Amino acid sequence: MLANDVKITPELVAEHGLKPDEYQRILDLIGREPTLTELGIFSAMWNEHCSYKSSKVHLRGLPTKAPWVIQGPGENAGVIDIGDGLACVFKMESHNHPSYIEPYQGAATGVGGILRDVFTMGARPIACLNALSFGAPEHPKTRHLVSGVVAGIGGYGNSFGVPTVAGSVRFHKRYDGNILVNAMAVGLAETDKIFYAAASGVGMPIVYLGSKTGRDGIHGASMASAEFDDNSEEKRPTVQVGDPFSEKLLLEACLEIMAKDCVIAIQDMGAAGLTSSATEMGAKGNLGVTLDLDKVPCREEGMSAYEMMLSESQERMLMVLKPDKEKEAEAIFRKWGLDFAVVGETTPSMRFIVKHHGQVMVDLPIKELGDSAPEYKRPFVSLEKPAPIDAGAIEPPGSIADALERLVATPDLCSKRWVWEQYDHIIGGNTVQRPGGDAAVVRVLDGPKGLALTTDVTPRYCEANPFEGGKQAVAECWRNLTAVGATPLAITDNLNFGNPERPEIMGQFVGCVRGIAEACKALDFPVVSGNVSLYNETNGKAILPTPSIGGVGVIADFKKSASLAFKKEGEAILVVGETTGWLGQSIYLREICAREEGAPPPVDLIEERENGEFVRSLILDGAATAAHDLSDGGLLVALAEMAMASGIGAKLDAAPDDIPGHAYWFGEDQARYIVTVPAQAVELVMARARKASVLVSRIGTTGGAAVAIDGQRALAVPDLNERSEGWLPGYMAGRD
Amino acid sequence: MKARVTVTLKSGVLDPQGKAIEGALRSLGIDGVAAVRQGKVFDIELDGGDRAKVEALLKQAADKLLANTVIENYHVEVLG
Amino acid sequence: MKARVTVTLKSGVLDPQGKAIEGALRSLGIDGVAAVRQGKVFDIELDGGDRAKVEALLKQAADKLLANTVIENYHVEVLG
Amino acid sequence: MKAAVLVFPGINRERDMARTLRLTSGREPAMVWHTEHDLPAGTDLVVVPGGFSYGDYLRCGAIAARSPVMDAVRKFAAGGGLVLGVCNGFQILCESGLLPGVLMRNENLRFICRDVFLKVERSDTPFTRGYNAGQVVRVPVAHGEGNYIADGETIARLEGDGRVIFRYCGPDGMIDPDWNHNGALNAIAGIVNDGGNVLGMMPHPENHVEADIGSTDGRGLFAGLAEALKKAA
Ligand SMILES: Nc1ncnc2c1ncn2[C@@H]1O[C@H](COP(=O)(O)OP(=O)(O)O)[C@@H](O)[C@H]1O
Ligand SMILES: [Mg+2]
Repeated sequence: MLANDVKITPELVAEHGLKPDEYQRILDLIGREPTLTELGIFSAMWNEHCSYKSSKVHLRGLPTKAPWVIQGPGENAGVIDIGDGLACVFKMESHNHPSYIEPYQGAATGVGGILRDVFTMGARPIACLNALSFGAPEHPKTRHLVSGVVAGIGGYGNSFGVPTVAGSVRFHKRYDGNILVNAMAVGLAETDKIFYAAASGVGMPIVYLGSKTGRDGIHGASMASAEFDDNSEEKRPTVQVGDPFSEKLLLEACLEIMAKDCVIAIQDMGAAGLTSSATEMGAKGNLGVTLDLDKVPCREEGMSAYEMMLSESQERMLMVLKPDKEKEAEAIFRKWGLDFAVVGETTPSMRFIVKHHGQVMVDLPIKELGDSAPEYKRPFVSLEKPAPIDAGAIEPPGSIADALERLVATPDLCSKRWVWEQYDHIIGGNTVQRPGGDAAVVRVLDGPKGLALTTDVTPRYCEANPFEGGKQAVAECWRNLTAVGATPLAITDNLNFGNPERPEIMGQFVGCVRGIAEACKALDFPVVSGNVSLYNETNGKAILPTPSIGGVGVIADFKKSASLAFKKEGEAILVVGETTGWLGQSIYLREICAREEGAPPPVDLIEERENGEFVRSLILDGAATAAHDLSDGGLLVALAEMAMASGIGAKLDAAPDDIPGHAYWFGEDQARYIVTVPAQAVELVMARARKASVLVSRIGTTGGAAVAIDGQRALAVPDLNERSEGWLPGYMAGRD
Repeated sequence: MKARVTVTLKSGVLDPQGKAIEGALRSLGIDGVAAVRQGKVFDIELDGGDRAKVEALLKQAADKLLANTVIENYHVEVLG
Repeated sequence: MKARVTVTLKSGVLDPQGKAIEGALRSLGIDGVAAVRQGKVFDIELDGGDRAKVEALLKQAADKLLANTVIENYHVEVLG
Repeated sequence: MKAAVLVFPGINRERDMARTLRLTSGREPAMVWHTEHDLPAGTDLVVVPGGFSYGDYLRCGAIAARSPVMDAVRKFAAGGGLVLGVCNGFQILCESGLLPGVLMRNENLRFICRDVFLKVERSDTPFTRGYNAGQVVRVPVAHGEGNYIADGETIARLEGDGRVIFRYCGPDGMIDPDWNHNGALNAIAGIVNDGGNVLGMMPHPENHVEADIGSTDGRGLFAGLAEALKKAA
């Protein structure tokens, strides 16, 4: 019998983040008033975070298939075939709001959650990445948030034992009240040993594994989708605390019982904990599930059914085990010191039933719980796109050298060493290319294969033109993988936007998603997993649209991968791709002229592909000695980065006459790379470029101890390094 | 003037440290331990002798730095 | 039965954490802080009610595990 | 070389260590679970690897130091057996009393992962025979608590007896506070016990044994050990 102890009032419904029409949908679905626990379950399952109700219709437009895709979106993580019987399992996820409220624990549990998504599928995590967006440096909270988030990401990953090999950090005032913490995890598995969430078989034991359940993060999933206001600091107790030690044990125990063939289905308890994991296992397997909450290992006394069903305590898993292997699995979990309890079973009824103290607290149709979640075609408008800016109309700097000196020490372009030195980026003994380059390269097992990994997006482009910005984010990700010599295979996306109930925000979302889809199609670069984070607003002010793209590529021999550091003096410096001097939305315009204006650089996807394939072929056959893609800051910033990474300078020809100097050096035209080749190979490379119809021009020669443009003041490489390395540590130490 | 600020986890907040120590004590054969929660103490020496002022100062220090009030409580004790 | 074990660094042992907190307090504008030393507290719940026995047990726990007696002192307090 | 690598819950560099031992000695080490009371027969090298045993939750290495297997290691060391502790392994050896001193939080209170330079102080130990005295090697560190501290008397004894084996230094071998990333006393990166058969060090030589992954500067330690043990056998 259902214990309907609490009267469901409109206030209670609203407190659960459910709109009146959504509540009506519940009533229509179950034909009676829900119990409080049921209401909690609906609120967790139907919030934006779990149901994707505003985004679903648009996400359907993303390409998700390719011959190498084993599992696209819909499982805990995406899976691609990387050859030799191996699969790469990866996903990115946001922990934005929790990280704003409690930066250390918020970021740490974000890492813990995404690692769990990956090893739930049977993969051993081999790398982590992160994409971080903070408010303006001068905002009073920024320093504290940077410090806590970075320590939290390191604190979890370092202890868990996975190298954090790449990421991105940006600062912009539009993130002042709503930072973004996007964490990505990458794992390896054998292609025929991937584990999924769908249960099968009636009467199978459902087993609870890992840490005990406490009152952590109740309403956490709802919080992650609720717009912030000035009272948000009051919501603090819903923050979860991460326990990387337990998660490491959980990883080892899970991989051990998977290897012993004990597991039918597995699902981690992430957002909406026990509720979403249990219903997903049942619904995906076309089975009902009955849970007995008296069996759930609890950390605190007197927890109600409501609390247990909505708890977001970390480091927990739900599994359906093969009945004859239950004892064996239990012994493995006990050995690792983890809780193990049979808490329920699969049933033929297609109902989700939860009992507590002998009473039925929940009795709901299991499929409809997820499938009938509301789905919105929210109205959207596209704002008028800014017109391109004529580079000639933008004031030149005092001198090109002055501008470069300033640019390398700006928050977005400076070295992020202060960040990534707090991450163990070498554990595993497979990190071929460490943070600081275009993409990290991680050896696969004992080689020779390597994986290239990166995260990218340029939010200011997305704001100015969502479609072009979406395209550009994918193209830049593809370009970064290409610049180390890898063949890009697939992406995960983490779509961070404001309130979708506002048509102009929805317009940003739709535009970016369409742009992403277009680029993914053109580059054969499907989306295999992802995450949507909406309502990133404070007091009605939205963040910059920030669709973070996490990319994975493969290189047959990791030893052939290229890095951006100049290798030798006297080598020719070549630019691949066309330079027109596009200054609209550039970093130059923002940092030197204090203007955020104009159209962002358009991406020609055909050119992108041709130029990339050309660069990759130069790298793989050993012709290119160094390679770097061009992005924020354009040509001269990229050259400075190559010089700083090596200590070798560059002698550069003056800008061509037909482009203003500052537009030539700092413009952000897309689809471009710099490569170096031995001087005697230039002819040959040029001939190859002509044959491939790729535009290549020689712009200078490596050598000396300075970056020196003909006719301009030379900048000593050590000075550039000092500026680039100095800003972040100085800022964090409070010297600003 | 000497003072002690004690910072403890709010009840209900997971304490992975305490949990691990609990287990270690048991496996060392120390019986009867039902639960362990770990906290911090800060022993602080201060110049100046106004008790009330020092107490106010330390509350401020605890709020701003010594405790993470999202998950921790603190207690200030001026020892004189 | 409840007890608290407090573990503090022996005087003379360098305390980088305390030193850093000292600096941080100063830069927060909290004046008059002469020195900070950081320690730990363990709040322990025990089964069984013999005070003397519990105290002996906790001394053993501190000696064996909770404190590194090379650098740390401890203090056991049974709260009943 | 018959190496035994200890495995505690929360340890996470045991695979890196096992691979390096295999690469440098040609032999697969035995992985020994913390609840074991005995080391595998014929063990001639015990390695306590890096990681976060028990989450490093009480003090780094404290809980692991009290595991059953550590009694066996103490016995093994007392009989002159070679013991190598790296990072968390060093912390565990200090906590278990096999080495003096403690490892405190890094001076800047942050975790630090980077390549550092080490000066090899002596080459006449089984651990460093693969190097020359005074040689500078580049190996990575990855720790939050590697700041070595001991009382004055202990430090005097360590220095007097030449038991400081590795020191943080600049690329040119100069000992300089700027190159002492964690603030360790006397820039101490690694020490041996008074018998010279137990070495603890914070850096990770096991992560620098391949030319294409970092460098090969860590190889000397393992190659030297393998040779010392071959000679002894
Ligand atoms: N949060 C971070 N974690 C790890 N590595 C980071 C992080 N932020 C930046 N990096 C590293 O710094 C380098 C520069 O970052 P970025 O400017 O975003 O590169 P790109 O423009 O080539 O994508 C990259 O190697 C990146 O991996
Ligand atoms: Mg790049």
